[in-house]
Amino acid sequence: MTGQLPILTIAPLLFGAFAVTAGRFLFRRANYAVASLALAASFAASVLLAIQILTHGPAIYFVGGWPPPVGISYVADPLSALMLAFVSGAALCTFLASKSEIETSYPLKNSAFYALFLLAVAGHMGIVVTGDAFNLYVLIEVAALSGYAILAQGRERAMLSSLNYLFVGSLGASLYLLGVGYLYIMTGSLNMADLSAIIGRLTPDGLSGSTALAAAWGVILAGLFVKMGLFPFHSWLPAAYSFSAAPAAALVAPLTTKVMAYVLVRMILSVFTPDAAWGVPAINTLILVLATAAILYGSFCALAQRSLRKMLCFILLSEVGYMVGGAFLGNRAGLTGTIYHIFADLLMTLCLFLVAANIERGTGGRFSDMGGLFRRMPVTAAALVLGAASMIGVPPFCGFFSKWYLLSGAIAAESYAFAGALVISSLVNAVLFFRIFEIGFFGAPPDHTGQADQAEPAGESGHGHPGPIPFFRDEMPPARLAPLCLVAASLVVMGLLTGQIVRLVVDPILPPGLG
Amino acid sequence: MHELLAEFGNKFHYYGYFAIMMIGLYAMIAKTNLLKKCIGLGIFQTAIMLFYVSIGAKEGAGIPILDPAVGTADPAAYANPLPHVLMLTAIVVSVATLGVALALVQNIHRDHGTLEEDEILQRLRGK
Amino acid sequence: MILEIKIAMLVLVIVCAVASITIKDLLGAAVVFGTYSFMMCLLWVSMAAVDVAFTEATIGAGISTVLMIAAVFRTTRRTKD
Amino acid sequence: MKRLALFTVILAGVLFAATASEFPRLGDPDSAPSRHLSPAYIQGSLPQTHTPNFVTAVLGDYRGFDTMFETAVVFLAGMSCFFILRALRRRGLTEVYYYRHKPTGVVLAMLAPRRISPRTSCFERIDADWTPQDMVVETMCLFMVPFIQVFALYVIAHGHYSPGGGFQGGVLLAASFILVGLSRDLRTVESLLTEKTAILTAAAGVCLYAGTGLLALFFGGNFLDYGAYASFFGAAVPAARSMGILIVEIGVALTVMATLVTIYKLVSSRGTVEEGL
Amino acid sequence: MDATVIASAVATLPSFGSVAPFLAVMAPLCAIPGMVLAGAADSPNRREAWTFLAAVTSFLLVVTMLPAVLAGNRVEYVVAHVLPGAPLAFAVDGPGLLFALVASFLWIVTSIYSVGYMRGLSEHAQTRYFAFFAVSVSAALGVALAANLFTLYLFYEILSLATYPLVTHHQDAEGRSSGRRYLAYILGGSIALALPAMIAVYDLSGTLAFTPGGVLPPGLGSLAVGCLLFAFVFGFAKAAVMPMHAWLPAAMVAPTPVSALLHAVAVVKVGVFSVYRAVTGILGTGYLSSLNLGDILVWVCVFTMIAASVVALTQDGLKRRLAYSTIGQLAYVVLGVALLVPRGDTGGLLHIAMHACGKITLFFCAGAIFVATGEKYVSRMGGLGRRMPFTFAAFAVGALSIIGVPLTAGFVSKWQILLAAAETSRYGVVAALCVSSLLSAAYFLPVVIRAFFGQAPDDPALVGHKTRRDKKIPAAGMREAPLWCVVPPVVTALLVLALFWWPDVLLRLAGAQP
Amino acid sequence: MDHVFLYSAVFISLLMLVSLYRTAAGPTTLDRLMGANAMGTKTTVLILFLGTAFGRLEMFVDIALAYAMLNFISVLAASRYVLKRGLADRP
Amino acid sequence: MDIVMYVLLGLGLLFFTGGTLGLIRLPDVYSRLHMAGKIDTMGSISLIAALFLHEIETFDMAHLLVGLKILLVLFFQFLASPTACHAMVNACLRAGLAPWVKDGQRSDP
Repeated sequence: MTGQLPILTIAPLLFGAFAVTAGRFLFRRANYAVASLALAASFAASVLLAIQILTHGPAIYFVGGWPPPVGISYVADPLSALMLAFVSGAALCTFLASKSEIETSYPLKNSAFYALFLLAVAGHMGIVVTGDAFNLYVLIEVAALSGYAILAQGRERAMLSSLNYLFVGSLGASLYLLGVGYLYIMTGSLNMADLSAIIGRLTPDGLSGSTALAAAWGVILAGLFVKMGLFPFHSWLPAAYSFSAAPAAALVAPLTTKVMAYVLVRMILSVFTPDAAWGVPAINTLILVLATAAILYGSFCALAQRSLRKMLCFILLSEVGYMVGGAFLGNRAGLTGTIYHIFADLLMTLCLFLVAANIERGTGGRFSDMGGLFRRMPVTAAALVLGAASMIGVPPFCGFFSKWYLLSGAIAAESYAFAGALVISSLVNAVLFFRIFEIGFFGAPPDHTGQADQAEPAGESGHGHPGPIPFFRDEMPPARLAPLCLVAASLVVMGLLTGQIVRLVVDPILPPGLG
Repeated sequence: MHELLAEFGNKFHYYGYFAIMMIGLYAMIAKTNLLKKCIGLGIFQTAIMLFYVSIGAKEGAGIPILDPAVGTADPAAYANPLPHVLMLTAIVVSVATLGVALALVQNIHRDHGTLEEDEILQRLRGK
Repeated sequence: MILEIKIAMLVLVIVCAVASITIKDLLGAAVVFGTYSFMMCLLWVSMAAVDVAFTEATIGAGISTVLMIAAVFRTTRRTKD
Repeated sequence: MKRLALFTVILAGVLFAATASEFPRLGDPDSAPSRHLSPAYIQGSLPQTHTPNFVTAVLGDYRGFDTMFETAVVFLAGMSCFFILRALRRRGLTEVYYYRHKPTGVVLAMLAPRRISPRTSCFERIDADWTPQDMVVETMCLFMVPFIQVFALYVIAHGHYSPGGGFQGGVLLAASFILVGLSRDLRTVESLLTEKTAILTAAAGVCLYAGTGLLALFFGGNFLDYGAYASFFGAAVPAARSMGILIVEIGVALTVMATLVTIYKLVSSRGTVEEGL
Repeated sequence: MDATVIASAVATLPSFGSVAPFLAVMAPLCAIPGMVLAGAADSPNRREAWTFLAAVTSFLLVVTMLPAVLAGNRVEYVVAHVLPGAPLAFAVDGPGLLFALVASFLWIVTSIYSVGYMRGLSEHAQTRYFAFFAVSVSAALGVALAANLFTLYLFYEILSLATYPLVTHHQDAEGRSSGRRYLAYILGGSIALALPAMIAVYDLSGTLAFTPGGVLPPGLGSLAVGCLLFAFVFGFAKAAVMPMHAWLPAAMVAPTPVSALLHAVAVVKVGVFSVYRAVTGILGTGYLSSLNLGDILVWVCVFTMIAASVVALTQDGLKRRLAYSTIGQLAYVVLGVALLVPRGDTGGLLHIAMHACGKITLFFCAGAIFVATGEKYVSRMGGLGRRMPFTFAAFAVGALSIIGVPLTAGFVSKWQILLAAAETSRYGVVAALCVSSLLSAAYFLPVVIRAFFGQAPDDPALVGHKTRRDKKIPAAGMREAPLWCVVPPVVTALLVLALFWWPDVLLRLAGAQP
Repeated sequence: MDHVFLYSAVFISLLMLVSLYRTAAGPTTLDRLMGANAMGTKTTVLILFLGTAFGRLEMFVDIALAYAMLNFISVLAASRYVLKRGLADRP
Repeated sequence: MDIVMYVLLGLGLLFFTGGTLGLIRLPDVYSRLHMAGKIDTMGSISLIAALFLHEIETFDMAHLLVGLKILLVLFFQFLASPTACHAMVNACLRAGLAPWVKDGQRSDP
């Protein structure tokens, strides 16, 4: 059965989704268990697949038994296998961490939410592992459509934001589809490996030899940029993620942009070769400028925000700039940085969005509500510190290493503006998070006055500290904290495993001659 | 000039599709009414489908269903079925998207009483 | 000969598209959008894509226009543009 | 804003048009798509899958995985609409139900919790903005409904040999229900295909598709490899594939029908499934 | 992972001796759960027992490495191959061990002192305090034992973050602004300057391991190397070379043991040690001297030295005066390194140790005074020496050491630096060193003299001055601080005296030619 | 022979262009609806005629049949709208 | 047979032309509906009938089946088109659209 692992990563999610839907009428109480079981099964299969791929080398799975150019194939190489494990793990963590949140956010519609959630995860995982350009489009739509729906529930503006997201997302997906059409009209194939071979034959000396192929690349890029919210196409992203209910944002926000960046990398590596993809200097320069602008824009807009989740959304924008910029530095280090950052950023944003969900529940998401956070929610706050340190780029957290590779790529490519933007963004991140820490460390909770008289005598210390708020006063139950702690710890673990990840995952899929 | 015309004659359909695509895009960018945006999205997606299906067209070829009278399958005699399959999928996806969009539009109208995006934003800002 | 029909259909499609986004009445726009999909169906028939045409015929005539009209029914048909 | 949009759009259009120079002309039989992959499908379809309609063969078998996710998208759209729109809790509004006394035409308005049993024959529930159904329209529509449904079944079953298949048949089925809704009212549709049945049917349809795929694993094939069923059906591999395509088409049709009816019900009644268009 | 890889991995498994650096770094961290649990169980004695246990273990582990290093070996241990050419690894050589010895020993003393100070003042959040203290020491040890610049940077950043809750321990408005300034300088410097410089070096040479003579490829222009030097010296803002010094006085709001740790042991020494490592191990003295880049750095240091001393003269707050003194003294270390001769390095490294012992004494005394009397200002310390003789005696010894008077440890290191300056014929520097010593005498000796021979302030407003602890300065009689607060400064003062006589081990570690 | 149908098809498509005027410009919604209906009717015929042009009429009949069955649903829906809400722009 | 077919074809096209002209030229909804409903239906039926005749010219099972389907198309067109027209008129009337009267005079109903 090990040969069937690629499909077994996705099948549980599909069947889980249908079972949960039917379960609405048949076994309502067990629905949550069924959904988490499906996620866990998928995660287990992904991990097994990753282990298998890392030990035995890449595998190609023929769906329907048809060999690749004719049928659709699943390509499980080290990169996609690891990405699968990350995506399913992230989804599992989110799901486990937000049980109570889901039940209160979507009363009476739990099972619909579970089904949408599972299908969204299935879509994202499919995107990661598919080897067919058109299948990718369908999966993008699966992932996106469920995203639109689950992001629509929330505060007053959520609906409008979600509709905007739908418009922009469909536009991006359609642009991608158009780009695939360009490729198809020039090559007659849809399979990525096949496409790569034919493109190599058609334009032996880079994409600039063919207007149509260069245009295909441009259109696909435009579509992906729209989907991942790169700077000029970003306006939907903060709105969509910050107004929705917390579990939806915690699922969609970490996954979508990262998976799209993954698609970008996939496109560079498996459809166009890196040489071809970087072959049009004008496009490279333009994209680097956009990425730099995205980093700066995201960082400085984040400075202006007054609530945690909104701030995270803008940080997300600048992280998108990291990934896109790194992919177009045109050297090995930059691409390594992008790939590594996809994983690292997935963990970081997951951690921070889970923290944001907890904080919103416990104290309220606005900065002004977070006084005394370190006493009221120590575990959550600790996770926040870890996530923040990683975002700032403190070693040994994983955020440091992606920044390391990106910076060294930028320096090697002599793209000093991008390097400068990276450094500035790190500094701004430090400011952003330490602002929160200060509030949490020094500030008093808004309702502190009511607590003051019953607290222990304040004269003990005599210093101006915010006084005795009981420890753990607003902390979440352990069921929500355990996944969060796991994710936060994984930031360090991943940082320490950087060498292995680069050696086992990134190096094998980069072409050997890449400078 | 003549060559240009010939070129145009050979490629006119592409220009037509791009024109339709741009009409849809214009509606999505410039129109403030949400349903109009939905329509624009539909137009945009349809243009891409047209583009695909035209790839499958083949001179002197019939519909991509085996003619029992002929019996053998000569690739030149049948249109390319692959784009048709792809676009079947795309049509379904676009209908699905339309359904979700309409659901969202209805809820927005229920909450705000209007479908004009600028008015809704104004209301939200006013609060 | 089919080429002429194709051209005519393409023109029809473009006109329908322009009309459906310019009409200042959502019900009318929905109806014209339905017409747009009829034309699209014809275009596909002329390109030998029968299955696609079939789908578009059923969808355009049977579902999407009705959905549009239902949505307009439940919201408003007024629009500024 | 509009000027800017127009400018952007024209610019983009010109850019796109400029990229068309390398494209093959319309219907070029020597273009790459016509030469590279499609011959494999055209020549392989009948011997490999016993399906003269290449589109159905590619849709159901060669690229069956796409179609599975396409079905999933339809299902997803239904669930999304349900999730977004369905009003499960009364929003504090006092609902009024209107009942018409059939013999006299007198209309009673009743406040929400109270209602007249639907079994009573002399009262019928009517919409708030009720307009009497036109006899001609109603009769004609109801007359056409069975024809449409029979035709839909034909389309599903005959998809191997002529245009059509699960999706088109499903849409036709859904259209027949919508026709009922338009000529009578939404409650009739609801009684014919309740929400519960519809959602279960939709899920069952996709399950049928995905399950067919998954079951192939136990027969030693890959996912969606209907050829693995050859021993099960006691037929040759191509015939088994043909059967497999039929099964998944049925799944698609079920899902599409149920989902589209659900969406229509939700959209036309703003999520209450009480009073429709 | 095939069998041969595993076999070779097993073969290269480290013996205990080489694990020692890793264990030394981990020991304080391992004690933290114990501390936190004990703190949660409201049992301060158990908590402090954990602290002492960790401190002593750590110190002993460092000491075990001493014979090997003195024998001229390097103790190496690789934790994780994180980046190619820059693993997370420890390598212990003389200078590193010197710093590690100082840090781990002084942690023991500081722990004793902390107990007295924190309990004496009934500070809040003591568990947090001890836990982050342990993290800081661990990070400082990590910096000391790091095998390459990457590892060093890692622990440097951990130290930056771990000291933040210590600096802002009081959680008041003052702490908030100081914490802000502290982080702005330290994090800003390391992220904006040191990190890019490090990556540039990595990009140029492919490795970050500390190599005698540097790792840079030959043929770089003086502008490039100058930029790197500049980035390292100012990027490691903990070294407090002007103008990156402003965080240091601001951080004085911290509790005194923290200041002691910050100024004497961990933070600032980590800064100068990082600069030392960057200059000698990465950029290479040969490179710098061939491009004449040392001169610039020397003059920057001289300026810092003099300017800081002058500013210290004007400060009335004892801790602030000490802080500016620290800035000046740190410049000695950087100066020693910047002279780019072996003797300069020796002097600088020795000065790390000597100044640490001296300055920690002074801070302990300042804290003891504050615990006993609540007094922070020099101008109001008249006559205090008679009430607190032990404390002020220790203070005097520490002050003399900082000034560099013979018979105290400070003389040894200053002498080396002086010799090095003379060796390189920089007589201006020699003069500046002398001036600086005089200036430090000028700002320290009055404190001592006033304390022993001055009059208690007779202004009734001053006598009855209400401190924040609401304690009045007692009128007469010997009133020392609690024993926990007095023993440590006395111990370190004795150490200061002892190190003048027996500096051999330190000298050898610092690389002095016998 | 088939050419006759093709010429008729071209002619019909020209007629459609004309009736598009009513659809696009019709003053009331019902005018548009009427135009749409007229075009739908012509579409059914056109599909059949194009089928003869491809020589595979049997494949196109199904489409035309579906069209004939479904074409009036949208008209019905729109007229239901008008029935319930009136022609004027009344919410 | 051919002649009947051509006649039907011509008739159908004629009806279509007339219907379209009427659609464009006539002054109000009711009169336009008149044209669209009757003439267009007639036109399409004639054309489909012509096609039917053409199809069953070669008389065998397959063609007969197709012819039958064409007849079905005709049948449903014949049902659907007038129904649609009826629905429209109905809607018009109930919506209260007044019929057009020459010279703007309004005759009371």
